[in-house]
Amino acid sequence: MSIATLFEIVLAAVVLGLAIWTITVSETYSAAVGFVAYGLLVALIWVRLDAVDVAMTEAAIGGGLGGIVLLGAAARLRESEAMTAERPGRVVRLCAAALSASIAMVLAVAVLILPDPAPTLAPTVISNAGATGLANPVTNVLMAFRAMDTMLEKVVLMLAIVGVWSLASDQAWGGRPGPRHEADPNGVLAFLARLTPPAGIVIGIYLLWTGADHPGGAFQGGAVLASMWLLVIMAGLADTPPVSSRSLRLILVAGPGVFLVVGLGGLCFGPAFLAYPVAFAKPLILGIEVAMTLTIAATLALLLAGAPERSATR
Amino acid sequence: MTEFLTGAVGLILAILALGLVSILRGPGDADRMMAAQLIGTAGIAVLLLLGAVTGVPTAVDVALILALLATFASIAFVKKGLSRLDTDGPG
Amino acid sequence: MPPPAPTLTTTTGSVLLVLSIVVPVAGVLLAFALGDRYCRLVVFTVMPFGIAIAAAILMLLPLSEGHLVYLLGAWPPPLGVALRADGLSAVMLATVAIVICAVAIFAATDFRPTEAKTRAPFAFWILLLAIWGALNTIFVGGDLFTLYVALELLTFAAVPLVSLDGRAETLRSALRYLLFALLGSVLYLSGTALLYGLHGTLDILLLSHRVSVEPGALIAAALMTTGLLAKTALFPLHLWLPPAHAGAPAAASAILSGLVVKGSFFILLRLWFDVMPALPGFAVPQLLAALGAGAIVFESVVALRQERLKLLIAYSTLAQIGYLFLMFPLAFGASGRLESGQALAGGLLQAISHATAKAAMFMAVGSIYGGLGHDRITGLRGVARALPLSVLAFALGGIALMGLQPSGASLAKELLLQKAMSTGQWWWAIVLQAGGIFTAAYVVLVLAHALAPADEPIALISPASRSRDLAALALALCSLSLGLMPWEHYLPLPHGGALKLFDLDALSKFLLPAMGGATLAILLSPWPHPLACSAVWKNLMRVLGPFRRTCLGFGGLVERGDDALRQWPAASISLVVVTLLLAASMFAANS
Amino acid sequence: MSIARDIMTIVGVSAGVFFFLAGTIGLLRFPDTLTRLHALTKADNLGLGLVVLGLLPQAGSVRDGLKLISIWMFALLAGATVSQLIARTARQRGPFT
Amino acid sequence: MSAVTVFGLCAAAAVGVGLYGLITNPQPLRKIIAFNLLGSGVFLLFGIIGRRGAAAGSGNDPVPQALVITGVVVAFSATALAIALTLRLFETAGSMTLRSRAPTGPNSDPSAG
Repeated sequence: MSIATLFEIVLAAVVLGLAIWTITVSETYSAAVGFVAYGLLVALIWVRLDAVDVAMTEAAIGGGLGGIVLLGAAARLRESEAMTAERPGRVVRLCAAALSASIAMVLAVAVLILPDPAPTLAPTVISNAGATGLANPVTNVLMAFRAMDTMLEKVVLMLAIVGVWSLASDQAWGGRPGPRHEADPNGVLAFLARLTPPAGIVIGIYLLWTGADHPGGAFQGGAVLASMWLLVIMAGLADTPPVSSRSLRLILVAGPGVFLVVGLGGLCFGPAFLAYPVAFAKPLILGIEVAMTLTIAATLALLLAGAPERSATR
Repeated sequence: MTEFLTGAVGLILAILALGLVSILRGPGDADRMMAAQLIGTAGIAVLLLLGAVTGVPTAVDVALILALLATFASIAFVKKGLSRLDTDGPG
Repeated sequence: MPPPAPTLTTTTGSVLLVLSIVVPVAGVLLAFALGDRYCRLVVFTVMPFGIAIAAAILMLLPLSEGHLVYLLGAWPPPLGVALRADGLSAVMLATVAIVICAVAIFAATDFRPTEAKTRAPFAFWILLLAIWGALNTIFVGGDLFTLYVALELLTFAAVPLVSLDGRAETLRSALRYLLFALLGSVLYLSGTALLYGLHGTLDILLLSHRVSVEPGALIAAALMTTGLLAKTALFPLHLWLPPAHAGAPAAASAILSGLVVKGSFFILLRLWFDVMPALPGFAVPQLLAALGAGAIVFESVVALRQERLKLLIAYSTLAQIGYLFLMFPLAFGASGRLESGQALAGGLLQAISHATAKAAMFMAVGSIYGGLGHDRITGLRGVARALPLSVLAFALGGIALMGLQPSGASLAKELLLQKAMSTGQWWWAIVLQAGGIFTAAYVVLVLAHALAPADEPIALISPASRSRDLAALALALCSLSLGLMPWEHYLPLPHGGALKLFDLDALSKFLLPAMGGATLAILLSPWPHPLACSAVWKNLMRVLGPFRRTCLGFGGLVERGDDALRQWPAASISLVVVTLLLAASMFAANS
Repeated sequence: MSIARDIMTIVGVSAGVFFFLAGTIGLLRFPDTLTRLHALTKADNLGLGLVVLGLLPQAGSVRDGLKLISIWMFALLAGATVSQLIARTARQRGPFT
Repeated sequence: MSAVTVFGLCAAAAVGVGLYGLITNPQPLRKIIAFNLLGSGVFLLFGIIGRRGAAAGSGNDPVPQALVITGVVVAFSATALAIALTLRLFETAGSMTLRSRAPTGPNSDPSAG
């Protein structure tokens, strides 16, 4: 057994151990902490699998922001834990364990007996990269070859916002999401919230820019920007915008909107919907990505902030 | 060289796991809040070494994200912990 | 050696497929950006375009040999994503356009944005458009992952509709719906992962040429099928549907019950009839239909025991979802494959009839609820006089589902029965008939209560709205006349086998289930019957009394069993069991 | 030249691993939250710094090197402030929670 | 044992663990966490498959990578929506159970008429 394999086994064991701990621990708050740790560590597996784009996404969105939204909810719901429903009985648990194990086994078998050599689209993707002028194959797939999925997924994000907002009470509609954060303006948190965002914004833009040719892109950049915005909000230096704000709405639809317009441009002036003329492919895609980054940053941050709770004037 | 670095990665990972066990066991929230800190240092070290081992230079960019998000997570931990102290009821 | 890949090119006029997705999506974006006040306006602007596109696709399809293909970004699969439409997609597109428009007209007054109330209208209109876009994507999507994204889009649009009024009860059902649907989509996604690992593409057409009987494909099929079953709410994976559909506002219920469950069902059809028709073997179709039969029996009995009208209809939706699955064994041909023939046509027709009729019925019940302030069956006396149009819409929708010619349901039932006889699977013929009788039972039950004269005229909370009733009525009439449409251009129907209309035979085919249904309604509904005071009833009860008590006991037992199955652990365990069963039976069939 | 670089890497990374180990032993052995926090943040940040130092000779370009250093600086900054916040939380709760 | 084998088993196990949690945990929040674990297991599955398809200088087939990125974003939106629902449910109902006790209201055995 090589030392690399040993490392992989350790990594897999740590991640799995965290997963099991997250599921079995009695306190929800601890489970959420465990999940954040799990999400950040899974990124290591993705790096090991040579999928750096996914590693960034998983660290930023899956573990990072996803974990934090769970954590916030766990903190808010902590008091309710005592009165929650009873756990299912031992028979049900055993039954569930056996069945889950068999599903896991079936999946493991299915993965292990996949054919060799494995089918792949990597050569096709790379040989067609010239059509977009971008060197990052993942960005090419996301923005050109499977652009439809990406566009629809932006609409999914927007619908999630609509869904979350629709949970507001009628009085709070149009108001600001989430609780108002108060913090000592001279405290450590405010200090950090003044110091980190400049660096974070540079990193976010860097990720977007480098995404053209290296791992990175709109999702990862947007997630970093979102976390910076939330940091400022949590430190009490800024407030969440009211959801009725027109400019906010425009930012939230900018990404899919620009995508759609460029796609229709391809339909009118080019060969097909979502086709980019070779000469303008790179600027067009970057333009879409810039709009998308803004939209993603705003969307992710607002999804974390939750439903409108306070009227806009306060 | 590669073997040495891989070994170091494995070692730090094992240390990280050990640290996580101790942190997650508790007893208080403050202990659990350290988890993101631990990952923010040891996890980044693993990533940087991994980048050097596998020749994936962009692993450094992942480390960058990890550093930012781990900080953010820590702050969220603390903030949520504090907010529960300040207010008695939920929300 | 796999057969050569089919050539893939964009066909003329197929840009309509793009538009069918882009127009609603653009509407969503526009409505969101313009804000609360203009949402409704945007919807009514988009509507005519949507209908025109669906109609154009319907007209274009026969001219282009029944297939439209559009390569997005001009990238051919497997690299790119293709949109494809066949007859099935075209008729579904048209159905959705019609139902959405009827619902929009129905909801126009309920969800009028006013100064005091903008939240619910804002969400409703955007989500309505989103559902339209998602369904259209599902019908024309040619790639399993695009279908996944569309399915998620559908779920994300449907869940907030459930909890639009913000009551704790509806929030709870929305959350349950969301969690179970997510479980389903993860299973579906794991199946697509395996398929990609096996064949390096997720394009439906390419996969259909590459998929062969191999363990990985069988496992993928089992996982994906179960995921879709969970989203379609096939018994016993139905825990989320009754509270979600019964708690939503009437317009939303119509959409959820009529259209949303058909989305995942349609993907299931794509999966089994297009991607892997050779995989299931004999056992899987039988298993699916057995679950369907379970749904028909269990949920119909439970439906007849409901006191609230909306819940009754929600449960009967479950029974009718089960009915849709009866086509699988009937489509299983002698060649050992699922054949896109008469059975598929029958199943799809049933889905369309159900979509239109159920939406109409939910809308009618919504009007009744709005008028009376409640929807208890026992309090329906005299409502036929107070709200004649609503009751008429309900009755017509119900009669269409019961299978009075020329309704779509009657044609569908005829097709499926013929197929059951020709393939010698008489047991499914029995289930088909039972399904018809159960449908008749609940329609008759409701009508008996609604048509009973009231002791005193009932006071309506709010006056009946003409436009709302007309929308429901139009949809019901649409369902009732579906049998007259020229289906042979779109669905694989046997030529020359068109049904004779309005003969004596057809009438008896309608009346017999109706009588059976009336009997069942008397035997299984525990609520005081409107005729309970009359002498006839007393005489009847003298004969039937002990028998009815037994039946009621049985019904109570079934309801308790159903209640147990609808608990979360039980339902999720059944989900895993169904997955394993499907996989095992496929392995058994193909080993 | 390359041997010198490798030696520097080996020394740096080994020292880094040592400090990580020390920090974790502190985590396991120290009795209360504040001392554990102290062990974690100080030792681990030092360990990370040493690892970065060790990796610097392996960096392909000046830009990569600068990136490495900036990551460490960032981790230091974050660690210093965040640990103070955590400590404050721990103290507010009282020593026993 | 290669990376694909080790992480393939890990992915399958994560799916199993997540599934178990989703079935047995009564609290919605725990179900959401379990769903995320389950999802990340499935995404890893894609990663394994992409890793097997490494070719042409790309260490991991870019198509599954792109699918996973899309999937991660969708899963995150789902998480956010589910959590917003949970919080709102808690605010309105004050209880956190998903058990539906007879959505009809009074549904006890009515006397036969």
